[in-house]
Amino acid sequence: EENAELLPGGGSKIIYCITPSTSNPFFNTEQVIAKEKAEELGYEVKCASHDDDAATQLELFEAAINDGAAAIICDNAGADASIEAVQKAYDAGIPTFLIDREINQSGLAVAQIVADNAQGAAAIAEVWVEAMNYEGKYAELLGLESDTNCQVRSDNYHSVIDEYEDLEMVAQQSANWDQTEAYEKTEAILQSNPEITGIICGNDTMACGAVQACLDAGRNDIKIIGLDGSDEANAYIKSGDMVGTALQQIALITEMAVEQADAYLNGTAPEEEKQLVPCVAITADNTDCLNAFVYTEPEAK
Amino acid sequence: MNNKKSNNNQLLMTLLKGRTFIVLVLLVIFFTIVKGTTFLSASTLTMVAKHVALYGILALGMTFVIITGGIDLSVGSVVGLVGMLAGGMIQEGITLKFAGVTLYFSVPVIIITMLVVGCIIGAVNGLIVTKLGVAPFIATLGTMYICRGFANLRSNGATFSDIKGYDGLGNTGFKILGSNIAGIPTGVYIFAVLAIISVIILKKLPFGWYVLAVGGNEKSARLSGIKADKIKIIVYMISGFCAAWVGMINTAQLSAAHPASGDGWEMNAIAATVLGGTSMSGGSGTIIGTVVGAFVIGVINDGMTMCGVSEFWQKVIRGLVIILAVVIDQTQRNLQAKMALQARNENK
Amino acid sequence: MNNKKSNNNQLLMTLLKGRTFIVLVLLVIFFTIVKGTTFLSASTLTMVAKHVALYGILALGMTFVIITGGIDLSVGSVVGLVGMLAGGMIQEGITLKFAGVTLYFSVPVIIITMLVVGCIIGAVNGLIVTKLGVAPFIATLGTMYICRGFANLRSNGATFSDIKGYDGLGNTGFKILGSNIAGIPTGVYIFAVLAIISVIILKKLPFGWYVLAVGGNEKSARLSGIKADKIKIIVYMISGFCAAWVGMINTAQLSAAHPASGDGWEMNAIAATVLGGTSMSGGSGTIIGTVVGAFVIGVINDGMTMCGVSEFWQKVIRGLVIILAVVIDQTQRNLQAKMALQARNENK
Amino acid sequence: MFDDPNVVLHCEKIDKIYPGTKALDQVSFDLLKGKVNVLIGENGAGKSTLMKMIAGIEQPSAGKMYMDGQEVYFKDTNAARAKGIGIIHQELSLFPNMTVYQNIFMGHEKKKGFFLDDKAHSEGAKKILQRLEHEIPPETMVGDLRVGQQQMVEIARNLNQDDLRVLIMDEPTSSLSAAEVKVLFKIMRELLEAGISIVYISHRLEEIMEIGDHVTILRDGKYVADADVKDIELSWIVENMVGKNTQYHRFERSIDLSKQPKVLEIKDMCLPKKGGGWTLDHVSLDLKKGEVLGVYGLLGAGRSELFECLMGLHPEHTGDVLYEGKKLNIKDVAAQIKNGFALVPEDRQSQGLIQTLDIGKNTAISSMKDYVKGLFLDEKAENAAVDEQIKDIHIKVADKRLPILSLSGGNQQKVVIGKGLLTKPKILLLDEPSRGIDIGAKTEVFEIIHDLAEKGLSIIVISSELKEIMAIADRIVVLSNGKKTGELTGDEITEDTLVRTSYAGLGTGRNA
Ligand SMILES: Nc1ncnc2c1ncn2[C@@H]1O[C@H](COP(=O)(O)OP(=O)(O)OP(=O)(O)O)[C@@H](O)[C@H]1O
Ligand SMILES: Nc1ncnc2c1ncn2[C@@H]1O[C@H](COP(=O)(O)OP(=O)(O)OP(=O)(O)O)[C@@H](O)[C@H]1O
Ligand SMILES: O[C@@H]1[C@H](O)[C@H](O)CO[C@H]1O
Ligand SMILES: [Mg+2]
Ligand SMILES: [Mg+2]
Repeated sequence: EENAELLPGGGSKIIYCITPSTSNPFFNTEQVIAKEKAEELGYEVKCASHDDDAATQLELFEAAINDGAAAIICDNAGADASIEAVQKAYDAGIPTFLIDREINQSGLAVAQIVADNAQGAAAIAEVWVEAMNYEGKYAELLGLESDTNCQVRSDNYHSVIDEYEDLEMVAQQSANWDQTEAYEKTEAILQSNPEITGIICGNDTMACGAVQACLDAGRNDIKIIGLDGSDEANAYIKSGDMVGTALQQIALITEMAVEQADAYLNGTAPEEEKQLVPCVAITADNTDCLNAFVYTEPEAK
Repeated sequence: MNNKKSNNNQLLMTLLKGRTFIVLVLLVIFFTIVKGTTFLSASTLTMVAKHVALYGILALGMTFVIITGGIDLSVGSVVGLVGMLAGGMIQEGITLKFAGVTLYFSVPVIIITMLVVGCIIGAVNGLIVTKLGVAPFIATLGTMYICRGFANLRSNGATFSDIKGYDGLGNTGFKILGSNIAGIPTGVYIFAVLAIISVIILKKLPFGWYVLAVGGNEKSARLSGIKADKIKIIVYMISGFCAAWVGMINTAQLSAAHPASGDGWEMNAIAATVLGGTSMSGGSGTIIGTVVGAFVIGVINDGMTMCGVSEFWQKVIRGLVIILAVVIDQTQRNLQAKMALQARNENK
Repeated sequence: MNNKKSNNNQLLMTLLKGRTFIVLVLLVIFFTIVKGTTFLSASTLTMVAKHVALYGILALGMTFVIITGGIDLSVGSVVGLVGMLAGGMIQEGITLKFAGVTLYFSVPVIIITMLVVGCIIGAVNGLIVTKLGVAPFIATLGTMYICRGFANLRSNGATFSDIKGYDGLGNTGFKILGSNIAGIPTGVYIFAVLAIISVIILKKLPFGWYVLAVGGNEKSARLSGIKADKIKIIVYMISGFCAAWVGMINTAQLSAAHPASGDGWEMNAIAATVLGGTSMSGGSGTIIGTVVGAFVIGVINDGMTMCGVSEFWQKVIRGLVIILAVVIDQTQRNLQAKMALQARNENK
Repeated sequence: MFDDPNVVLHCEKIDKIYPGTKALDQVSFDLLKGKVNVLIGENGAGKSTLMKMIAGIEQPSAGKMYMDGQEVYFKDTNAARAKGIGIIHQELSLFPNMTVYQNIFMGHEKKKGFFLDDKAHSEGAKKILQRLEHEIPPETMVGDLRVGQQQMVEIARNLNQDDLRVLIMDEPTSSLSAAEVKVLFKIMRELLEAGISIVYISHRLEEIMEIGDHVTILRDGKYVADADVKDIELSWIVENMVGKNTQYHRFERSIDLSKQPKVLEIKDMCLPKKGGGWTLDHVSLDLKKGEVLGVYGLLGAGRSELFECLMGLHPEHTGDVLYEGKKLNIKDVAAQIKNGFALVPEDRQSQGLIQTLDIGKNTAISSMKDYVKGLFLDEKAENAAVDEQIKDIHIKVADKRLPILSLSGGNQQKVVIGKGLLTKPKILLLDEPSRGIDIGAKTEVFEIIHDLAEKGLSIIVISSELKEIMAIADRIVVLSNGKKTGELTGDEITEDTLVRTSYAGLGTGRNA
């Protein structure tokens, strides 16, 4: 009887994996892992990118529905703007498994497996606050402001940092998740606010840009954090140019999504729709455990 | 006279006039072979039409602008801005602080307001181009930035979600723009109606011929009594009007308004227009051509996705198709001109 | 003759010739007032120059292209592609599968290879425009997609990070393109050298005349024995060459190559060029103007960031400044023409 | 073979086939050394095409060319130029965006090392212009020059070639004033003395008799006849050109103009020149119903501007315009068309035609509003009006849906006139209606003008050609330097008075 409530899928054995542009290694990992894992389980996989355009995403969902997709795994283009697409799939009887980013609606997706951005941001902020020695002026680089993660991360950074009166934010700029933009904005901020000793960044791509700008300015005293857990950021942490990042275990998340999709199509729904996968704070202490968004516990090594 | 040969020529001429249409047919055949008949199913074609409608509508307005020798880079941003304004009007209404009231509007009023907004932005583009003498590329690049800025400022970057209005406020029903009527997406109807109106405007009203004349030779057009500035301002208004429709349809389809919506869509619209045979240097172009051009882009996009072509290869292929389709169009056009000339001499 | 009046006129003429320069000076004064003298400090100016260098170099090539009446939308993608190719050559070398060897190249070889790549892409653009007769906007829109696709395909979307080569492989030193020499960023030197070369090409070599001639009246140019197609192909090659430099400088500055790098930079380059007084319809333009135009954009960007203006207002202001600066340029140009005429009549 | 010392270049049975047209059909032609070789024929006879072969702009489909006893083949203009052949094109081929000296030296720049030597350019340009008696500052932008001055620059470009052997001049005088033509002829004689051979193409027959040595006539792409100028008369040329003798005759009027009411009065029309002075300086004139008023003057006299003011193109003009005694408020072209004015502008290609539209639409575009039924264009009404117009003024078209450029120059001009007439004007303004069309077409255009006037249309015609204006106009107003310097009727109209009054407005600075 329970099975009767399950969505049947579109009839084929195709899994669609729809993500933002894979020119970000983070999303590339999603597609690579999804493909590997699902092919292993006997599915055909089609990957597509919505480039953070909700309209394109809707089009891709519709293409998947038309193609009779068995399931859709999606890193979506906006918590609100994506609801309609997931609804469409739901109406067509195709289960959607959301990864990385959630949507502001429950009951549509079979699973929303997301990295706990709030927890991750707070965790790495703790590390940063300590590295700052609880005082000093700092700047913040925001991501694309129309992206939900941007706000969540910023809010949680501040939930920790704002506890300390001696930490003062003197500049806040958006660098749209982009490395060159982060590099140039950091340079400009260093000009107008040379007194800063820390920069908090909404993701690792921007953090890498900020690190490089500080290095070029000879400012290796500046404490920088990011969020993602990319190998590039990891390298900077290793070399001591970055304080840390929060790893979103995207490889794990994607694997979970594929496995749950397979199980679902075979009749078993996941227990919970919302599944938070904790972020791991990466610091100089555990850089060796990180590779390609996969975290291997130190004792397991 | 050799009657058979002349008949053959006629057939060839008719085929040649179909130019881009041939490309479209070839693409459909190709994807049908690769994907099997699913690609030719009614549901797939409806889907393609729905997707095409968005930049197709933009391309309709763009066709008018490009025929006059202009270009409108702002349409993508207008899509975003209109979406945010419409979303805001439904979700939040308009608050008159001094009176302490918030007004909620019915959907028809909202639609009309948005169309007016589109026209106003178009008029601003047109005025900058004609009265200030700024090149269309730059003028509309400027308004592109400005509109995108305001789209974001409207909500400070946030998304208006779950746009459906409240029965009590009498502002429900916006969703109709993004759903189906008798199994066909509303956007497709709107596209069809706007396309038909555009054909009529371009071919059956003096205004259309004025547009073609201004693009063909502005000076001659002025001396023929055509108010070239007025014509230009109106074409940008048409373009803004079309973009406003797309902004609303898109918002209704997503049930959400996102300030980054429409980013870069102007390029799709321009590509569709040029694929349809409208010349970038102005003076010639047809609406039918633009519709076919929009379908070419739509079929490639959906076809490649359904074939599982990777994002990166899609980019490469899109670039190649744009260039190739224009080359084919041009070659056929030359051939056609040559044949027309020949025909004339034979008739002498 | 009234000598004093004539002197006054001269002064005014000189001022007017500075057109966009006045806008630049006003902007600097504005930001200095708002930000205090930090804005006028050597280090801030160096930084602005460094940022300006990137799209400034793109704008140099763009100036040649636009003077011939063309446009090059592909430069942003070339920046991305060249970055990826250079990054890949340093990190991974080039593997010859059949021979089972991997070749690592020294930095000068890499630089030259990248410049050749830029020129080849430019040549392809030029050939599509001249030999296939595709409008420049469409031709380069096509190659824009294609290059971006290949930039991503090079690493399948991944970033090449920590690009510094290995001493053992003899390929270190690339970083120099992104660091300082005697306190001044290398990019600024390259910008300066390329700008000077560009001035010489445009003003002191017959080729420069040919570029202006082709843009001014292509048919006459052909009749004068100028190989217009060749000239056009070369200007696109120059543009590709400039884009290749930017691709390398950007990669070196970031010590990383990202396939999405340079996305949308073509618009900055075009804006800088037009702000500098180059006419979108071809036939006129100066390198000095373009350099000033690039600085206008740079000063706005950095100035607004340093003043903490929000991203969204930055967009709005950027749009306004682009339009206003072009309007001011145009007004002054008209005034200047009027005065020239007056002077001529007085001399009669 | 073909090494006649008196012949610089010999063309042997040249064919040129354009898609569907045979522009040249087995044409043989001797270019005589040190002579002015005149080439003459109706529009489309193939004159320019033959010259394009010689100058290497295009290549013959068949046939050969010889120089100095050797066969030559010019694959481009550079190849022809290397053999000392220069050409002044029928259409100005200048760079408006560049300076006078850049234009003059384009294609054969002087260099110092790798770099351009602008000082040499500037000095060289000055010298050549001095020789042409046009001392235009070499740094001036060509776009800022008057058409006549531009024509001089075009000529100067060719004089600049050191090893010049043959100079082809394809209608160089079509926009020159009488005085400027004189200077040109002087230069041509100097060139002849220097051993340079000239090919001269013009539709102005008087000029040919004055400057030509040897005439070759083409018709329909074929050679017709050739002769030394001293052996022939004008009538011989005309006969051979068109097959019949058509001299202009003075048109006889059937209406008594003295009894006709005034329809148009212009009072004290002034138009300030950009940067001081007047383009139109208190010009007053009037026009009667059914009258053909000629406006004669030198290049730059302000004639076109007079028309432009009447059409509302210069809102800054002052003075009153009265139509049937009522003062007009001149707003813009559309309003003036409504007020009953129609203009046939002087430059057919850039001001008259819309090249991307077909013949029918070009004819109908100004009067489009008249064919609207309800909201929509009534194509039947439009077609009927266009067809009638085509018939009325005898436009030779196979199908009105063909591109406008498929018509010959004369027929294109008729389309522009037809467009004006379809607006049902009360006053027709014709600016150089015969410019660049052949003698047959000209006669037809004049007949049209005459017929229209007979039907009661009031017409003002600008023309620079004395014979024409004298034949067609009932009365002639002369403008000189923006001022009205004469108004002649009946027997007062003589070539002598016209020329004298046309210089009357110039200061002492310029010699007449
Ligand atoms: N590029 C072309 N393509 C097709 N037909 C052409 C082309 N150029 C010229 N013709 C045709 O060739 C014929 C000869 O033209 P040409 O220009 O030589 O005449 P012309 O004697 O110089 O006339 P005009 O006195 O008007 O200058 C005309 O019928 C013309 O339409
Ligand atoms: N756009 C302009 N700017 C400045 N001066 C101009 C402009 N157009 C015309 N003029 C000047 O106005 C005067 C009158 O020119 P106009 O064209 O009316 O002469 P015209 O008698 O019609 O001669 P034609 O038609 O034979 O060339 C000339 O001195 C000319 O240089
Ligand atoms: O989580 C992802 C990554 O952080 C990426 O870098 C930007 O988009 C966010 O949503
Ligand atoms: Mg000719
Ligand atoms: Mg005139």
